[in-house]
Amino acid sequence: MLMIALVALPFAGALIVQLCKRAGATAAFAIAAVTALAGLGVLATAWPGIEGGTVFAWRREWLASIGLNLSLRLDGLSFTFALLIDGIGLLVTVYARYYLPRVASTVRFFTLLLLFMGAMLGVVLSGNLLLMLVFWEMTSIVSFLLIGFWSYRSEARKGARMALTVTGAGGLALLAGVLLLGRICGSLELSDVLAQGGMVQRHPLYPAMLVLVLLGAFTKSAQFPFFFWLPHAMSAPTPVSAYLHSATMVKAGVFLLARLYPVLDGTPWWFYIVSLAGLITLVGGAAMALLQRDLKGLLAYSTISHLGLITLLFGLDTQLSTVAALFHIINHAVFKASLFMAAGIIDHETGTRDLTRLRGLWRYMPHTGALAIVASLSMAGVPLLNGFLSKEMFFGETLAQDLFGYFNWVVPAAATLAGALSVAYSLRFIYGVFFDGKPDDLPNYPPHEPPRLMKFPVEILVVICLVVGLVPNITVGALLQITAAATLNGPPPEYSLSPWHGVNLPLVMSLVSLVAGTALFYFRREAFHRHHETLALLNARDRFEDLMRALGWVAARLTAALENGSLQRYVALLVAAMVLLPAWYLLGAGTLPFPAAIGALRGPLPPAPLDPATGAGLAILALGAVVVVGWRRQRVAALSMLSLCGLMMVLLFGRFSAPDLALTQVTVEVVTILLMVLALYFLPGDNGQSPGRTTPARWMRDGALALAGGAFTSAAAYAVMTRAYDSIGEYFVRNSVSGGGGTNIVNVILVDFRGFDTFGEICVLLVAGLGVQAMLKGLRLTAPQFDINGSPWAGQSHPLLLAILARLMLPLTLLVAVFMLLRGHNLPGGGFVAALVTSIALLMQYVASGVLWTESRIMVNYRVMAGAGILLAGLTGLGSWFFGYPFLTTAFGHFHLPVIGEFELATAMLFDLGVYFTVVGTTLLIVSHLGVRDKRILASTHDHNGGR
Amino acid sequence: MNQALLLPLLVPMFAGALLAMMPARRQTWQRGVSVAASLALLPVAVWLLCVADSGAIPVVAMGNWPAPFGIVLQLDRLGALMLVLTAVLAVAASVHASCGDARLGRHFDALFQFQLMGLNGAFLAGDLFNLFVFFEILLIASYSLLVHGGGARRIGPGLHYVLINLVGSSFFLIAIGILYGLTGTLNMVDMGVRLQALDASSQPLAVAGGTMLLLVFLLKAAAFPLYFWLPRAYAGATPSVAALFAVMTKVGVYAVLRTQALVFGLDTGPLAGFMHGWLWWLALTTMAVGAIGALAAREVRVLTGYLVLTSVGMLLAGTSLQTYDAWAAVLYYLPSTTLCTAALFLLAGALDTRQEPADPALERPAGKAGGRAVKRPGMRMEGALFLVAIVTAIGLPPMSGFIGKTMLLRATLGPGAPAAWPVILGASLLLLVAASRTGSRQVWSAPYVRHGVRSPGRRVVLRRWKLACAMFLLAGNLALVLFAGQVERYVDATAGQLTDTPAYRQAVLGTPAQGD
Amino acid sequence: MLAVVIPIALALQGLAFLLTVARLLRGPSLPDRIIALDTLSINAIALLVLYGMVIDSTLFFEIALLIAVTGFIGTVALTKYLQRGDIIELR
Amino acid sequence: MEAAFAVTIGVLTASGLFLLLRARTFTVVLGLTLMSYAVTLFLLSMGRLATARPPVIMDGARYADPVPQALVLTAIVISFAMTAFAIVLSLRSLGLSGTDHVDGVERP
Amino acid sequence: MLKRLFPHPWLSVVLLLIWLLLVNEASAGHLLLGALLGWVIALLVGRRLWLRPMALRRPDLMLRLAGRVLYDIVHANVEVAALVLGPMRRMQPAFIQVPLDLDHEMALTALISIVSLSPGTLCAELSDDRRVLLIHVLNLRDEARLVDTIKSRYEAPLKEIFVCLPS
Amino acid sequence: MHPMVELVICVLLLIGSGFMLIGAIGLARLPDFYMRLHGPTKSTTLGVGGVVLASVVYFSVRGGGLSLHEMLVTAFLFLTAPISAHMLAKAAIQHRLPVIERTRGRAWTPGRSVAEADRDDTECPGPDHP
Ligand code: NA
Ligand code: NA
Repeated sequence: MLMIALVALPFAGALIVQLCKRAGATAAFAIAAVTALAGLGVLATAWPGIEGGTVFAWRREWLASIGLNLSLRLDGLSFTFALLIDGIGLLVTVYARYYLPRVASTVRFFTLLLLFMGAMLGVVLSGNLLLMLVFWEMTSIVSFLLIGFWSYRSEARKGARMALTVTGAGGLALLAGVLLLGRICGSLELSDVLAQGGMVQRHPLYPAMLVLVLLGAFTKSAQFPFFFWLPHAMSAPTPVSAYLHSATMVKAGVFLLARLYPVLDGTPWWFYIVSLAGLITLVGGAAMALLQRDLKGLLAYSTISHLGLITLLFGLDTQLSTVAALFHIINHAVFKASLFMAAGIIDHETGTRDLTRLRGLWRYMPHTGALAIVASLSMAGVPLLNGFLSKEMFFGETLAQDLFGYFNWVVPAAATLAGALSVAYSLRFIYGVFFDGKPDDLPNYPPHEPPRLMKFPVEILVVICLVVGLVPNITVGALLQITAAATLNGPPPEYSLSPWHGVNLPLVMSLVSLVAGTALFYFRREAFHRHHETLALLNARDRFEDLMRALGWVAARLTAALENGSLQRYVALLVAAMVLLPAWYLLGAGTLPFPAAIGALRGPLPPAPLDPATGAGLAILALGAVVVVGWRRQRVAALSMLSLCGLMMVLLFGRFSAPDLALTQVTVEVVTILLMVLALYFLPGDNGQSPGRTTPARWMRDGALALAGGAFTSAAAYAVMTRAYDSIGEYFVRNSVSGGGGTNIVNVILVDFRGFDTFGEICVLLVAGLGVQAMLKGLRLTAPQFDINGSPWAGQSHPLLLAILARLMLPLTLLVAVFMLLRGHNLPGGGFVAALVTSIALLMQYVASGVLWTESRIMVNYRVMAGAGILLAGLTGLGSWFFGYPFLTTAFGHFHLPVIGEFELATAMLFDLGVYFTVVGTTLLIVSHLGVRDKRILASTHDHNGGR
Repeated sequence: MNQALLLPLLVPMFAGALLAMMPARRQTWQRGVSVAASLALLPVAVWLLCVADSGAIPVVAMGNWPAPFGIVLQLDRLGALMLVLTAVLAVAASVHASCGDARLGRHFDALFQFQLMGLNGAFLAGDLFNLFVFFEILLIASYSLLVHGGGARRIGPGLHYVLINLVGSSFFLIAIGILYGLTGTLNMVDMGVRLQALDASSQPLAVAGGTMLLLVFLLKAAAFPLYFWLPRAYAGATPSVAALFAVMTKVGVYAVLRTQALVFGLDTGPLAGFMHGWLWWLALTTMAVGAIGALAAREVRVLTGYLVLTSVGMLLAGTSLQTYDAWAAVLYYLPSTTLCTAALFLLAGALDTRQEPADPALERPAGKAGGRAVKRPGMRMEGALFLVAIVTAIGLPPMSGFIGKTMLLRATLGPGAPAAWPVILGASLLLLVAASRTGSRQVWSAPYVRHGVRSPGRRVVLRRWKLACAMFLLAGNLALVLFAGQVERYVDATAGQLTDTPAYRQAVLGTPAQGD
Repeated sequence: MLAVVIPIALALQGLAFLLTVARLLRGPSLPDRIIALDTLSINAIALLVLYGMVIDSTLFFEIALLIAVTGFIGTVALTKYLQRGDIIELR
Repeated sequence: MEAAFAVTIGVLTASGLFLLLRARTFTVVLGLTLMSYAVTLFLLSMGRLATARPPVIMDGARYADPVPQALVLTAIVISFAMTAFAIVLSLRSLGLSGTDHVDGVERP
Repeated sequence: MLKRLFPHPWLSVVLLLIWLLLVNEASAGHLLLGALLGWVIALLVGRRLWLRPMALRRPDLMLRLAGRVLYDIVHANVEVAALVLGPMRRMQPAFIQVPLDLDHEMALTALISIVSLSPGTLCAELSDDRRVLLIHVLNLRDEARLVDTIKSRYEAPLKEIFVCLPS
Repeated sequence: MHPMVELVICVLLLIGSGFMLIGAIGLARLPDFYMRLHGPTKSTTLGVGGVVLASVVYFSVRGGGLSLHEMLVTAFLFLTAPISAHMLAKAAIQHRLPVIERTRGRAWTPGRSVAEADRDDTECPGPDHP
């Protein structure tokens, strides 16, 4: 319960802050502070158990399949970290209360701060590696928001993005690593994983897993080569920097090293990767810190350097080095938090963080100055302060390690150099800010001490530096002991915490670094002057932005190269995929040689003989299709050829026993031609001058694709036709009359057996009609003034003969339509054909007499008609529900009336009537709307050479 | 009781027909009917989900004609999941549309309802040709919805979308033809039974037909190299439409799963798993292409389009593995990614408009004078929701996308991992970069203040409703996290059901497994 | 007798059909093509009626009838297009 | 007969595909129509070729498989709707861009 | 009132006849159905979608004209067949103008149809005032005689058969 | 089937098909468009008429009842063929299709005066820009 409270408290706090948004900044502060205090309280209650070596654990199943459980674990290591997170969190909260202006965004700030606190506590308290990763990534996201808190500042946005990118990438690597670790261990529970350290290291996946996990840790902790994001995260409000870069965010990485130490440590992979990364970071960070002009930048690089120190300690091959690392984690958190806060105070009071402008503040703010000086001396590793203790241990361990053989000396030498550098930049901080003349170049002048309570957190931290430095055993001895025990997953080695160990080599190293550092500081201008230009080139943010921009450019080019907006390419790819892959399988997927594969297509059925008439018909159809291709630029001619193809289709349907298809084809053909001719009017002519002529290469490509497609369909059709099958069609033949009440099997299928398809089909029609109407709204088209030969259009719009004949044909055609409708169930015909015949009769009036004439006489809203048709069909289908039958179940009966005789009625006919209405309505909706009523024709002078 | 399977079809169908008949000026009534019909779908879908969760496979024989002769609808866990997902999207999209988008053109509501009908029909169809018909319904409705509102940004990509899909439909019919020509049946389960008994000489033909069918579905799913219609179409669509379209690509994935399970059979038969090899690589490429495209995107809606593409790659990669774990991962990831990308499309409407000022004269760059940009009131909320949605979409913790991605990573852990993991994780990284860039540009740097807004009060109300829609979708994502255990159990059961061919045979054909 | 005459009739009509197709292909003007098309639909009617006799089925009558009722509309549309451009005019 | 029929389907498909790969909307619509013819014949052939056996119940004859015919009917209607939509959409695109290029811009 | 209920009695009768032809049987049921359809369709077409009101007179003349036309068609067919199969240079094509004197558009249509259906002559144009017909003749021997034939043989009876009614 | 009936059917079929062919030959052979326009009328009238009559006789004899419905096909063709021809002629005039030299008379079209038509023949007014 304790741990749940610990993790949940900040989240609950954030929620409450958001809920009490109206209460203002102070309320938000109070909630945040109380939350952190409560967390400390919880930790206090847990202390006795922790001190006794108890490991608190809590676990709930969540997602078994990926091994993600709600599992928490509080041991010495997580206790220490939780203590830092809550403790420094509380101080930062207090500090932020005075640092931030009291505006609405402050509420957001405290919300985010609490969320971050919660995420961080989640990382350290997770007992499940995947759960830890969840919190880990949450810290990345929330830190993104915190760094970019002042989002109107470009550098804040860029810094936030960079931090997110680097730590996010690390998080992804860590995810992979954790999953691999889970695979190796068979569990993602920390307790299970920690129990099988040796096994893990012998697993073949260990190196991959280790590298991935380290990528996570190094990015988060800003280790070389991933350190560059951290300085730019300084564009965050200073309380954020104080929190994220002392005790929390960056410490997550080293926490991970500590947490998985028993599992990962002990192989050369670990020693070399970790120690080298740490070593480079240690020295490099320190050197860079010395070169900074920005106060926070200096602190940032010093943070990088100290994290390198910690990492190096983890990587060294002695157990004691790990203890030193843990000790330095605590110490660094304390002095670095106080330094950031001090820097924030300076910034807050003077309006600048530029070290070239700041000077001589001691006179104006001595209290702050004293605090900052103590903290920086601790950072420099000056004796009697806490930083000295862990640095002394560090020097000791660099001497104790035995990793690099002949080059073992490099490690202590580098450590000394780093120590000297840290002395130098600490001095630069102290001297440059508080002394070095008068502050004559400050935005806010004169500076003065901040509010009393703003310094309070700094005071506490500085006191801790002092007390720990003086009496380490009493203050942190127990804490370090249990932390080390938990980290090493066993009893820690012997060590002594004391400011004084007598004169030994580490002390000498300390003294050397102090002297050398002071000298370095003294000669800093000469030493570093010339590197300022180089430094500008090394501006990581700009380089990173360049990289990102280049990445974006490459991506944009790649995307544009892929998606060039050309439909022809897309269709070519589509056809290629649709034809080539199936063809590959059709030809046996490479199992058969080519001729054999072709031969295998032919099935056992004997082919039917080809009679000349059918052969000629097929040939004309094929020829027609080819000619359409050839004539595609002479549009009317192509259309006439297309009509020929349609006619041949009708004849072939007749020949191949499909009278219903022939009827449908006849009528659909007419309406389609009408539509195409309507469109033709507006299309600009292709008079041989328009660009976009097919290049030979394109011709070859398209020709090859088309031929491949043709060959595929040919082959597939032939292969199927020469094979026997056993069709459900037999059932329909048997049941058409008895079950469906009709002799036209196709129609019975359409309205009964598979009436549901027809139902869907009329929905498609209606939707198409609605879509067309919607699209035509407000459409403006330019109409040509000349015909395809360049002459003015004929003067007579509605030839008399045509108009009379159209009217004459109307009743006759309607009668034919009724005939088709009524006979459909038993003979070829049906609602669709009837509807198209009706539509054609009415469309004839549009063509012959114009829109106004026709619509003033046919007062039917086609849209309503189409909708009503669907409703009728639907209600007919629904009708069977009332009799307890499934949807669309039909009923039919034979009735006898005097005079009329016997006749048949079927509900399917009602359904067909619905089809009829929908089709009539839709067809007229579409075609009549293409008439001029809804389109605006703009006169134009472009000529119109569409035909021959 | 089984007849209730028809409700997800009949409700939108009748609503759509009524809406089609309503006069254009009855705007309020139209909005009302549309929203009510969409709302009605949700309880129906949830109820059907509960029914399906019992493990039963209710079947309705249309017109009382038994399978395989008549058309049957069948409800399984997969279908029910998709129904619920669609219903959730429908509610959000229709409410969002009624806050403005619907007025941009004619017949929005009717088209919307028919789109739902097509989607729901596809999820229930047990007959291959009937599946085609429902595909056509949803396509024709989507064509119109896509160009709803007009303008060059919609018409051009709309034309491409339409023509590409028309070509696709032709191949769909050819594929159905081949399979019918070989088996003589159209019912998917029956087809599966008959395909198993197919003689060896006909098998290449069956595989060719099956491949073509899968490619058609991959076209709908927008897999590489068939994805080209997607980015511009989605980027151009009105937000409400794009949100509903978030499920369109998933229909393709659904159809792949459906046919794999019913027709080509996972358990036995020579056709099992024939697609594995190439689909796997196509899926990975899709993912990479999507991530690269996202990196190139400069607007939220474009970015989201590529997020959809990347998620398609993830889903197809899992699908192609044809293992129980992978399918469970796919089924978990599918609703997650659909909901968050839909939410992103809804939010994009608000976030992207600020970059394209309606009238330059009305816009003045702010922030120069005061040093701080004056933000449009309350964009903070859009920004927060955007963050949640994008975090989900990229697959960062703690949202559902992370769980889905992790499930998939776990499922691909094996011989495929060296290829899949770098792609999945690399794509996530690129998406992260892309999202942080586009997001910070669109959400954070708010250089414009809009003046001269008419009736700000009404605008505020509409904005709240729109935000509520996005929140509703993201609440779905949240539910996927909070009830991850239950959802996981459901998707496990779904994957199990999909691999249990005899159960389908029993339910649909009423016979215990024949032919083996 | 019929068995002999029917193939002859089929051949005659087939030849007619082919000649008309030739005109459609040859043009030279668009009206020439359209007239060929119009004639082809009439030929098709005759062929269908003949085919109905060949296979002794009355099911082809309706096809022929529908071609007769609707076939000319294609001709009208195309010719009107050649004259006026817009085949469905406002007034 | 089967071979000739299959070849015809192939020629229709090839012609249709070639036209679908062209740049002008009208040409593409022509291609769609040819393609739909090809698909129609393909589907019809999936019921095997049957001459003089229309599926209308008479006395005791054998009948052609009615299923592909029913499918084709549905397919024809749907393809009609789709073609109409495509034509109007291409007009819409023309009205907006002033060109009948499928990409809405003239490409060199 | 009767006029409103039965707007086009002739049309209804024709429709009934066509219906019987369509269904190809003359049962009582179809007689009734045909009559019903004839009536309903005539009613639907109404006055506005149909031609100007007219009356059909002289059924005898109508039959005689029909017979004459059929005869002429057969005759002209044979004549033209010879022309088509013979040498082309013999033909004397011509455009001729025929002055017209017909009131009702139905009569006009009938005349144009007759002219066009008989091989050898073809109606190419009609003047706006409907008073001049442009006819293309495949092989013109005597223009005056042809014009006279058309006017006397077809136009005159048509004028008698179709009679305009006041609307 | 009675041989006489069969003979009638055969004759009708041959007449019909023969005229179809002659119509087609006319369409193929005749030298200008307006002349070719006369071809189809033969197919429409005697051609289809003959075949349809054959069918009427055939099915009336076979089906055991008068089968006249085929006549409707001819009836509808008679209604629609003139309009096709008329519209085609109008289109041809609009397109100024050439006639053979010996053609007497001149085609005109309403809406454009004869004088205008005369001028059309001498000079061809093209579009405003090439
Ligand atoms: Na160590
Ligand atoms: Na200074």
